[in-house]
Amino acid sequence: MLGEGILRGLAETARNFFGSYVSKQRYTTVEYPEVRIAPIEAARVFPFLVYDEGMKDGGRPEWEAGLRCTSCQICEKECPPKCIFIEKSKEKKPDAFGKQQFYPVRFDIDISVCMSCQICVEVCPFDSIKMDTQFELATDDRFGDLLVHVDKLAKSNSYYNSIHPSEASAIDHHREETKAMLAVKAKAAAEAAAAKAATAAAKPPAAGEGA
Amino acid sequence: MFQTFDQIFILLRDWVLGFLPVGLRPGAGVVLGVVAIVCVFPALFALTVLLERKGLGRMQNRPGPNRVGPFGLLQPIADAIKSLTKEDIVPTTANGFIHFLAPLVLVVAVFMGFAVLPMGRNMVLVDMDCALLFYFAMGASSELAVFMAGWSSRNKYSLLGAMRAVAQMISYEVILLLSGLAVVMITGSLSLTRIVEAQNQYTGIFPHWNIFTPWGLAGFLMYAIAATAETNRSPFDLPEGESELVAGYHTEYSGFKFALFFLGEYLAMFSISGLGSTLFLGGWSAPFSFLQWVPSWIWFFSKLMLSIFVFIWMRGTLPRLRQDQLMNFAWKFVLPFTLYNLMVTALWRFLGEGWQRWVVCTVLVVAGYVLLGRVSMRREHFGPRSYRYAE
Amino acid sequence: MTPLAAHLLVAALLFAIGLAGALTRRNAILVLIGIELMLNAANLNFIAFWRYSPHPEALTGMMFAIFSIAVAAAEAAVGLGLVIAIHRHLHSTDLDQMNRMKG
Amino acid sequence: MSVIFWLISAITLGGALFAVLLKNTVHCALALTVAFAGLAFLFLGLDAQFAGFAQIMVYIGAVAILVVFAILLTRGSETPKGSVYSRYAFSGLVAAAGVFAVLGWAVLQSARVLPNEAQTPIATAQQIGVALVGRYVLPLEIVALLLTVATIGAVIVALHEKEGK
Repeated sequence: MLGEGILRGLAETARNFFGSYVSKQRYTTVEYPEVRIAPIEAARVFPFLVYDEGMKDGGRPEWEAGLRCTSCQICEKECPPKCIFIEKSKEKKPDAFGKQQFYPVRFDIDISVCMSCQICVEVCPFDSIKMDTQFELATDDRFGDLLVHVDKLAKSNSYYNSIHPSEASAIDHHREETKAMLAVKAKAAAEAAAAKAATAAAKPPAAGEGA
Repeated sequence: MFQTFDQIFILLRDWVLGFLPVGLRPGAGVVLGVVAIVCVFPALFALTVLLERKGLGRMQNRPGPNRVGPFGLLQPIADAIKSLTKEDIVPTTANGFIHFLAPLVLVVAVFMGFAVLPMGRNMVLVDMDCALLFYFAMGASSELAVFMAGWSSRNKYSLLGAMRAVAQMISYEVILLLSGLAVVMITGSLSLTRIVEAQNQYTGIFPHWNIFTPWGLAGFLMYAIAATAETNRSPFDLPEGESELVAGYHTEYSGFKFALFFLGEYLAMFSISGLGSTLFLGGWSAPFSFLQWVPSWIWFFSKLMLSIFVFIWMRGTLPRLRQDQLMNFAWKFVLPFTLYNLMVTALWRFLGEGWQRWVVCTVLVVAGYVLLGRVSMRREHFGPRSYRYAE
Repeated sequence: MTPLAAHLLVAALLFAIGLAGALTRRNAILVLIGIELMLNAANLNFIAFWRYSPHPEALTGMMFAIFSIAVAAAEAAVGLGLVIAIHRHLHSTDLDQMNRMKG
Repeated sequence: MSVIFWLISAITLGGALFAVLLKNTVHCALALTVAFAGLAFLFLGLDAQFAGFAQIMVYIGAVAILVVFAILLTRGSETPKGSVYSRYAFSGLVAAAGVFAVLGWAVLQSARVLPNEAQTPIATAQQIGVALVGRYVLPLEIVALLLTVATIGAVIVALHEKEGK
C-alpha cells in the first residue's frame, strides 16, 4: 500500500532517536576538542620538511643544519596550485651524507592554497618533503600564519617517525643503507687514493665524488 | 481556579486595559494581542530551531548542538547574535527596493495568519466570519514575497528556487484548501472559533475531533502532506535544495534579512500547524473529557509542538523528491484523493447519525486510498527527458 | 460627495487607467493586465452598488462580483496561455508584430 | 468619507498607474498586485469581507502569480530597450480619457440621486453560501463549467506540440 515505506522509515528514525539516548555505541561522533580519535597513519594534511637530528654545522640551529631539502625546486615546479615558494642558497653546506648541497634560504608553503595532493612528496628525490597530520591550523591572520615559513615547516625525523612509522622507518632504512654503501665506497676510494698517493703523490683525493 | 488559569491571558489583558481611558480600550486590546503574538511566536521559533537541531541530531545518532550553555540551550541566542551582526550584502545588480521588500512582505503575510487562529478559549485576536478564507488569502500572498525575493536577486539559483517554490506552493495550496473544505462542509462555518467549538464536545470521554472520523483522518493526512509542501519543508524542500540551488530564493540574502526569511519559514510552519490542529485536532479542546481542567491554551500549544515534532521527524527520515515526482504526486494522487474525500464527507453528512455512516465511509476512504494509490502512483518507466519550456 | 459617488469615481478612474494600459502598451501581457484592471473596476462598482442598495440582503451585487472574480481568473488563465503559445510561434510578445493571420 | 478611503484609493490608483506606466514588465506585475490589494481593502471598507478575501486569494494568489509566470516564460523580465508603447498609443490614450470623461460626468451628474448612507448590511459566509447554492445555483454551475473548460483550454493552448505528432 502507498505510504508503507514512509512508515517504515519513520520507525527507523524513531528507533535511532530513542536508541541514541540508551546505547552509547550508536554515537557516530566524538566530542572533538576533549575527545580525539587517534590519527590514522595514512592521514595527510599539509606538507612539512624533514630534518635529521644531531647534525652540526657551525652556529646554525639543529633544524637548519639537518634539513634534507637541497632546494632542487622540483616540488615548486610540480605543485599544481603553485603554493610552494623556494629561494636557493648561494653557497653549499654538507648534507646528511656529507655531500655539499644547496639549501633553501626561503621555503614557504601557502597552506590556504595547498590542496593536499601529495604530488610534492611523490616527486621529492631527497625524502625531504612529507605530509603532516597536523590539522588545527585555523588562524585569524590569513597572510601571516597561513603562509608557513621554513622554520615552522621543518620538523624532526623522529616526529616523522611518530606520525607515519612504517613509511618513515622504510626511508630511514634506505638512507642507512645508502650511508653504509657510501662509507664503503669512500673507504675504497680513500684506499685507492692512498695507494695512488703512495705511487704518485701528486693529487689530493676528491672526497665524496663516488656518490 | 482552573477557570482563572484558562483565561489568564484574557484577564491579564483586561487588567492592563483597566488603566486606559475607555475610548482607547478596543484599539489597545488589539495592540496588546498583536504584541503577544509578535513576542510569543518568535520565541517559539528560537526554541524550535534548537529542538530541530537536537532532534535531527538524535535521529542521526549525533548529540546536536551542546556547546553554548547547558545542553546547548543558549544556542538560539548565539545564532541570533550571529545573524544580526553579519554584514547585510545586497548584490550590485539586484533590484534593491524589491530585494529589501521581499522578506518584510513574507514575514508580515505570515504573521497575519495568526490573527484568526484561536489559541485558547476566547483567545483569538480577530474573530472573523471568514477566518479560514482570510487565512488562505494571507497564505497566498506569501507566494508573491517568495517570487520577489528570487527575482530581485538577479541570480539564476534564486530565480529557479523561487519558481520552484511558487509552482509548488500553488499546486499544494489547492490541496490545503480542499482538505480544509471538508471540515467546513461538516461544521457549516468558515469561522475557526465555530469549528473548534463544534469539536469541543464529548461522547463518553472521547472528543468529537474531526481526525477521529474516516474522512477527517484522510483529510488530515492530505492536509499534512500539503502543509509540508506549502512550508517548503523536507521532503518537499526542492526550492531550497542545498545540493542543487545553494539556498533557493534566499541565496542572495544575508544577515538580518536572511534571519527574517528563516523566521518566516518557521512562522509559516507554526501557523499551518496551528490551523491543522484547529481544523482536525480540535484546536484548544482537551483530548479527554476528564482533562478539561487543563488550560485550553496548553492544549493548543502542545498540539502545535507535536505537529512541529512530526515535521522534524519527517525531515529526519525522508529524502528530497524530484520536481516531476513532486508535481505527479500533487496532481495525480493527493488532489484526486482530496476531491474524493470531499465526496465521502458529503456522504457522511447526508447519511445522518448512526453506525452505518462509519462503516460506509471507512470502507469508501480505505478503498479509494488503496485503489488510487495503486492506479496513479504506479511505477513508470521513464523515457528520455523532454524539456517543455527550456528550449 | 456621497460615499457611493466617491467609490464610483475611483472605479471610473481605475477603468480608464486599465483601458489606457490595454490600448497603449506593446506587450501582450501588459494588455492583459489592463483588462484585469478594468474588470476589477467593474467589481468595485458591483460591490459599491450592493453596499448602498436598498436591499443588500439579496446579495445581487456581491454575487455578481464573486462570479466576476471567478470569470476573471479563467480569463487570465486562457489569456496568458494564448500569450505563451504566441510567444512560442513568434518569439515575441510584442503586439505590433502580431500582424499576420497566418501562423 | 473617511481619510482611510481616500488613502486606500490613492494606493490602488497609484498601483494601477504604475502597472500601466512602468517599463519593466515584472515591476508592472508587482504594481498590479498593489492595486489588487488596495481593491481588496476597498471591498473590506464596503463590508464585503468575503469578496475582499476572495479578491486577495484569487488575484494576488493566482492571477498575479500567473502573470509573473507568463512574463518569465516569455523572457520578458528584462527592461526593454526601446519604447514600450504601441504605435497607436496616442489614440488609445484619447479613447481612455474620453471614457473617463463620460463616466465621471455620468457619476457626478447622478450624484444627487445616489443614496447617501445605507445601514451596514450583513453578509455572512453562510448567507453567501446559501445564496450560491440556492438562488444562484445555475450561474454557479455555469461558472464551474466555465472554469473547467478554461483550465483545459489554457493547458491545451499552452501545451507544447511535439514535432512529428
